[in-house]
Amino acid sequence: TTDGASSGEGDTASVEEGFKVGLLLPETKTARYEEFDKPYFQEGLKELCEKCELLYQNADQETSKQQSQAEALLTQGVDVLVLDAVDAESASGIVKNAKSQGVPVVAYDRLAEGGVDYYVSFDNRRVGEVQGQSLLQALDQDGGGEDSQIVMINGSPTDPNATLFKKGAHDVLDGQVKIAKEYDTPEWNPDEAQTEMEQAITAVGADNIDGVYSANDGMAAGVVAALKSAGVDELPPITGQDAEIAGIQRIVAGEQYMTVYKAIRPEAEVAAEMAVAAATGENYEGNGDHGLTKVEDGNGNEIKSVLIDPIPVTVDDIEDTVISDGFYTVEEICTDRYADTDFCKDLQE
Amino acid sequence: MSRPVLELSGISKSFGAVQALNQVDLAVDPGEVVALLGDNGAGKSTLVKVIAGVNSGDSGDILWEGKRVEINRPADAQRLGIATIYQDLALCDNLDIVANLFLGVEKTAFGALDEVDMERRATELLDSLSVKMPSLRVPVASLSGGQRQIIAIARALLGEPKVVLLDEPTAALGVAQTAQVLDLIERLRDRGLGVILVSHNMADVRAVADRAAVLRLGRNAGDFGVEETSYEEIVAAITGASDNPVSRRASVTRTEEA
Amino acid sequence: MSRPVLELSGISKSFGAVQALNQVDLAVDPGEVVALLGDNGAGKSTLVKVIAGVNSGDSGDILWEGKRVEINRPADAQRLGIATIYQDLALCDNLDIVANLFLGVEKTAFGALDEVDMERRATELLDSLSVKMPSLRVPVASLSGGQRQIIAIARALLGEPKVVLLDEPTAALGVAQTAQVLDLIERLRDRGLGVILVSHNMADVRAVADRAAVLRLGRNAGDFGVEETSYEEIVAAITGASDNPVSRRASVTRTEEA
Amino acid sequence: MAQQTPVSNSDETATGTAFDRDPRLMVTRTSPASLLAAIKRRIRGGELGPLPVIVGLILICIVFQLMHERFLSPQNLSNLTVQIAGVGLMTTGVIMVLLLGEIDLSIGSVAGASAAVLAVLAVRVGIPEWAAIAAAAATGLIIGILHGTLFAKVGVPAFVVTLAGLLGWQGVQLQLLGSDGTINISDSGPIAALTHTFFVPAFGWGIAAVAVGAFVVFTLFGERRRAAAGLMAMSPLEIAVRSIALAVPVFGSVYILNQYKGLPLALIIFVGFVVAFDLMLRKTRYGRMVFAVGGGAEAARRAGINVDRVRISVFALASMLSALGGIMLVSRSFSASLDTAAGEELMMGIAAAVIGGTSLFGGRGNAYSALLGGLVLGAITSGLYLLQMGTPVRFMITALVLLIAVTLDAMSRRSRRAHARGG
Amino acid sequence: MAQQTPVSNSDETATGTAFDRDPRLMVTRTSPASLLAAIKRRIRGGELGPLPVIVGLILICIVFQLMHERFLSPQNLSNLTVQIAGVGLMTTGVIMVLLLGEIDLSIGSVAGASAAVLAVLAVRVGIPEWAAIAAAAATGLIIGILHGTLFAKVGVPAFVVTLAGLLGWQGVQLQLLGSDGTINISDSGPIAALTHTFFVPAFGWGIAAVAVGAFVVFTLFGERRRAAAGLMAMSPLEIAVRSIALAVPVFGSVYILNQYKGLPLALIIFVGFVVAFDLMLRKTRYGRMVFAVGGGAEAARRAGINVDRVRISVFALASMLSALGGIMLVSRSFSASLDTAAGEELMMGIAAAVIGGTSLFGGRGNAYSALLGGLVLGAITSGLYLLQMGTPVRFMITALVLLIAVTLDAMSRRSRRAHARGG
Ligand SMILES: Nc1ncnc2c1ncn2[C@@H]1O[C@H](COP(=O)(O)OP(=O)(O)OP(=O)(O)O)[C@@H](O)[C@H]1O
Ligand SMILES: Nc1ncnc2c1ncn2[C@@H]1O[C@H](COP(=O)(O)OP(=O)(O)OP(=O)(O)O)[C@@H](O)[C@H]1O
Ligand SMILES: [Mg+2]
Ligand SMILES: [Mg+2]
Repeated sequence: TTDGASSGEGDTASVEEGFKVGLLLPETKTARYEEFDKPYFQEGLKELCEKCELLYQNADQETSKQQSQAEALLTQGVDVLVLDAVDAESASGIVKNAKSQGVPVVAYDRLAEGGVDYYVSFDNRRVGEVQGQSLLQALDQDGGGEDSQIVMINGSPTDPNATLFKKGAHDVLDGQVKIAKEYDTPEWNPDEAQTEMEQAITAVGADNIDGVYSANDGMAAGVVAALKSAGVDELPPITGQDAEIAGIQRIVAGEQYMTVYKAIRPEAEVAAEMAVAAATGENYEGNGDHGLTKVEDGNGNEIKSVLIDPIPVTVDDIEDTVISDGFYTVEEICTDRYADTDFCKDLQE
Repeated sequence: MSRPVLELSGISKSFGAVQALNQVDLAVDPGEVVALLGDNGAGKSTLVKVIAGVNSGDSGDILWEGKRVEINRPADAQRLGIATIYQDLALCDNLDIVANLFLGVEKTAFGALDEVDMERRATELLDSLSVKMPSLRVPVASLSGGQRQIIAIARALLGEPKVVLLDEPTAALGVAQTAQVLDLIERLRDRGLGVILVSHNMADVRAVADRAAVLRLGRNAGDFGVEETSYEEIVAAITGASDNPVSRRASVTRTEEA
Repeated sequence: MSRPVLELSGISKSFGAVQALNQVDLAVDPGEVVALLGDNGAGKSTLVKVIAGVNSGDSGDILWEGKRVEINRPADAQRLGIATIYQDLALCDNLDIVANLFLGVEKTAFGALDEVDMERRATELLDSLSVKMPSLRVPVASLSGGQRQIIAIARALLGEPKVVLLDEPTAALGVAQTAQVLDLIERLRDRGLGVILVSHNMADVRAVADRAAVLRLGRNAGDFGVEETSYEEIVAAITGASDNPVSRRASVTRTEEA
Repeated sequence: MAQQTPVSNSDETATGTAFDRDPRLMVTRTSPASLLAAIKRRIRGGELGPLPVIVGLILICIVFQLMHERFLSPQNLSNLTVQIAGVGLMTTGVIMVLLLGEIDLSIGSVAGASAAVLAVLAVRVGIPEWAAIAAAAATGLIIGILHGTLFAKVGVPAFVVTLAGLLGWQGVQLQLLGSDGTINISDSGPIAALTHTFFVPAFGWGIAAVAVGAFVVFTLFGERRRAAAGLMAMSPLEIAVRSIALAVPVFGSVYILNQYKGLPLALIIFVGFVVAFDLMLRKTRYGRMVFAVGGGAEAARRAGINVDRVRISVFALASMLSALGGIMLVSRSFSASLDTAAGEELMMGIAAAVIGGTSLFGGRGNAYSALLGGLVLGAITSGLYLLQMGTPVRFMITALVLLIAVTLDAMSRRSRRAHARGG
Repeated sequence: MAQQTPVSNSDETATGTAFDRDPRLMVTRTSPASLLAAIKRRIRGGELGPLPVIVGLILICIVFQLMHERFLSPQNLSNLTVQIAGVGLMTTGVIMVLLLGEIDLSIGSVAGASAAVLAVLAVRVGIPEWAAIAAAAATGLIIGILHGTLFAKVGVPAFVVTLAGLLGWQGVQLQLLGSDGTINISDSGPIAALTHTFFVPAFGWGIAAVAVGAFVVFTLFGERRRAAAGLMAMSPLEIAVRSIALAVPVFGSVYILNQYKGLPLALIIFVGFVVAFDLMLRKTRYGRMVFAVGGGAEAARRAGINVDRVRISVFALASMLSALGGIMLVSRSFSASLDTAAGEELMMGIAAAVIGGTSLFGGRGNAYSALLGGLVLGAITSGLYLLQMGTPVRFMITALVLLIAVTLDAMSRRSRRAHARGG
């Protein structure tokens, strides 16, 4: 390297002088990254290291773009890279490039290969399990058993995480219920999900569907619309994920049964801690709430990891989770349309 | 002498490095047929397009019935009363004959196109030009060169123009159709219209034109009364030399020609 | 009499509902200029395109030097030695003059185009046709109608054809260029080539053609020796009636014509 | 029913007038035999019109019905008509642009951006829903005027303008929906009503009767006038055949849809736009100008047509229709999201136009392509989902159908194309 | 350096021979003054060639350098040249298709499918990497032949063929990579070497010297021959000016790149292909045929050119170049995944061609567009990443630059377009 005042072949940075942290997030289509991950990470970083500078890029779900962004960050001389890989395996190129320049890498949310230093995430397979368990619970309440029929609307066939959610859900659901129809939805597209659901209803009959597994909240919107259009007044339990505001509102209105809330703040904070530790050459040993485990990546490297449990949210849990965490305020949820739901009436009294 | 209905003075036009027109003057009176002559590439079509508003000139004045006018678009020329038949025919290949004839001046009834009326009028018009068309409803792309030319001629006569510009109208026409078009030009003249006729066919020019304006390499190169001037003189003005391929050929083949 | 170099018999061709050619026969000897005459839409260009391989006929035989041949693509005709000048000129508008002239028969040296040689030969060729071009390196899109026509004519003469088909080659040409082309046709005939000339200009036809074959509505309508036949007879064959616009016009304007 | 272009009327008017017509052309059409002969000639000449697509559609339906017994159930057909309405409106817009010989790559992004405007205004700002609908449509219109102006006045190729639009308006969509990502709309307001209203059976029958009746009356009247003017007119036999060819599918659809929830408002809106655009294209001066500009812009200019204005208006209409399509998508799913119209909509919209028979090279096509092409693609999607086929399979089958449809069209037109220009 | 089409040589040969030239045209070019005059006339006449793009590129670099001091650092420029190589090869292919007056929408999917073939063969099947590279390139070639045949022989519009390809080959990519989605390749084999090899300084200097030397020698020799044949030739002054105009950027780049890791192999491959295709297009019969078919397919056919063969070969080359682009993408990221080349690559490839000055309407353009357009887009992307702009902003700025580039081009060409056809 030629001009690399702060970029560090070996020389460790210090919290006192501050240093540069690069954050690479994968996409903009899901609300969480720009809305929560980035600001939470930034807050976490500021707390640990006031003088540190955050450099941030978002790759729009394209691996080659992420690679270019990583190169740009390295050119700017970051001292540590926090990488939420678009594609965990392809990311090994980025990791190797960073390592060759002496920059440590923290894998965020997805375990990038190539030997990263730390990894923090939710357990994605666990997300599918949580969704499946909630759905089973709801079905039991409705008195269904092994002869309950459900429809599964999975995420994008090109998204590796979607595969994990799907696997997790199948682990729980297989054998417990009958899966009448199952679809992979290109690009997680809600309109597509709606058409899939409509066709499932036509094929199976609306009355014969006791529950719907929807991999995220966006597609759950399509599922709800399809059921309503088919004239179903008593909606069967429908799952979701991400705790989107629109999803929470549907739960409040009784249209969707649950969503999965991934407490992003702790994840981001842990990532910030890991990043500071890696940049300053210290050893991260976990914090009080979240213990350190080891996870093996695709190449057989043992990575020091923190795995955070995803939390299922039904109408009963909203107050204790998303609202108490400051994820959403009551006002944001209880807009005019939802003001006369039981949930909102209770809270606003 | 009557006042010219159209008068051009000092028209220049260049395309990149080529000066296609250089200070050209031209006038046409009502009831007069002016032949615009010149070698290939002399600038005749360019001049016609400047008058018709297809290209506007770089400099120079256009006087219409004595008043200065700006012609920047074909619609401007049409509004003044200039009808033009272009050398490259300018038909819409995908439309049928009727649609091409009435393009831009469609007849309507209650807001909708009045196909019946248009088809009737098209039939009348083409009948008067003695050309055989397979059907009025075929796309003009499938017509022969001469058939296309006749449509273009018929098109220009639909309105009530005061000046008609004809850029080699008979080039693709058969003998019968040529005779019809020459008749037509005479009828236009008799109705008091000004006509500018571009043609390479001296026989046609001598048959209908009153005056011949010659362009050479983009400049005026003479203005002759057709009656008073001999064939050789005009050819010499066009080619710029009295010793030219035409005279050479004529002297060789004089005996052979009928 | 020498054996015809090209002989057509019973050629038919229809486009959808239009029977453009119906059992047409035609023959041309080496060293003979055959004029192909007919009204607009008579099927002349269609016949030329059938011979040139642009469209193939629906039925009928083509004999080349006495042997039956199939002409399905333009390349087939070229291989036989048929050079064609089309009425719609068929130039590539984006290429320059030299590139158009040598299209398909480019000169190469060591695998690369030999621009120097091509440009030199193009210069020579165009010099002999007395037309002024702005430059040999402008795209032909910017040329005048006559300039384009000359390029197309020059193109066809580059190879060593045995039969040349000319579809209204002089329609857009000035008097000097027309004279040159007529000279050229005579030179071709003198070199022993067969020439088929489509033209509406009776003066040109009478000047260079030996024989005139007439088409009417897609059928043969007579074959005349040009020397022995009067202008009126040929026109009557073309239009299908002795009372036609040409004769009517002639009788009215006889006194006016020079 | 559908006519390819203003010229395809061909034989109707070919003989029987005083016009000096080519004696080589023999066409009469007054007896059943001559009618058949004319149809045969058309088929041989490659002028098949919408026939291959209709046959294809029927085949597709038969195949899927054999594979899944619910495919032709009233419920599925009812869903199908609502599913295709949104993209169908976008296709109608694309057809206008294709007729000009241009392409619009921005339809998806424009639909998405307009959907975002709709949701933000109706929910976040809280203006009445009908006003939000109007504002979203106006957004499309303004975007289209912008595209058209850049293309017509500045001279940027339409491909580039709309490629830039594809990027730019998606940016706007992201920006507007911003952090939430998805906005739910009321499931009982005017927006939702667009795709969730179904009419009582009587109303459906009434609309069908009016439509068919209007066709018969206008055709009879028009042909009477032709005959009076001494022009070749359709025989009563032919009018009867055409009327029946229209009446059967119209009354048939109403009958089937009435068995489920009734005629969907979404279908009426979609078909209404298609019919309106068809009449506009074939029967008005404006439509004639669109075809003229598509067939030869320079020729149209020389005929005194304001080519720039035609181009701008066509892009404006196209983007407005995209916006309407976006509104229908929002209505169907009760929500506007970052994904609204961001996926296959662009590709499917263009593919539907092409399958329906609209040329990519300008000046040839018709508004009915939107309906026919939309039905073909909708039927495929619907059937494959019933059969639970995966995405790769669906992509490949869609690609295949697209190819087959266009290959048929290309081959039937082969002879005509080869020697396009006479002379 | 870059020449628009075979015609843009215009004035070089305008006077000075025996040819009976139009006296209205006054061009000489032997003194510095007349050289300047000729340049001025070109600018006024709108024949700017690559000048606006080059000026634009320089402006972009200046702006970004002012906003971020590392923009022009050797490290960033080195990264930039490697980043653009993959899409650049795809652009080179698109340019060939655009010259034909057609479009290829499948380049991204073909690159993706070939990348999948590469990875599957090299890793799962385990054949040697160089053989896998050859197989992947062959895959592209075969796909292109298929596309070309459907287009040329069957007559399906290229837009539709490649739209179907866009869908279909993506399906193949999904199928091949299967459920795992990603295959990592070795980071030390021949595939990885393609983008991770850098040459020692001396080698870079050597290559630059050879390139510039060859240009000077061939130009001198060619002009000597022209003069000998009595044709207008470039003056020694002009040859000198042109040589310097080539030498400065070539030696400059080598100097800068040598300060980081040295000349990247990826850049040599990319520039090598561009130069080879440029020579092929301008100097061989095949290239002339491509231009002819693009300018008027019917005219080319009548001239005896086998139009079908030209079309098929162009589509084959284009898909092969796409496959090579895909290989470079795999090499850069050490892996083939489901989204290799599935994103903006298609759009950026076409946009680069257009920005570089290749027309969308056929018959006008040059291979250097790939380099120039790629550099412009690459510089913008790289700069915006350095400045950490968000996605919406990046989309909008890219759209804007695309528009500006093409607007400039359109406006400068305005007068020429308006009356395209003389007569
Ligand atoms: N659009 C254009 N771009 C560049 N040059 C042009 C253009 N149009 C015409 N020219 C040039 O201007 C000159 C005059 O052309 P014009 O078409 O007016 O000739 P013309 O007198 O009509 O010839 P012809 O009798 O052959 O039709 C020619 O040298 C031609 O090359
Ligand atoms: N591609 C085509 N499709 C349909 N009809 C065609 C086609 N080409 C020619 N025709 C028809 O065939 C007939 C003969 O046309 P052709 O071009 O051969 O006439 P021509 O004798 O060359 O006339 P002209 O002297 O006007 O050039 C015309 O009625 C024309 O409409
Ligand atoms: Mg002219
Ligand atoms: Mg002809």
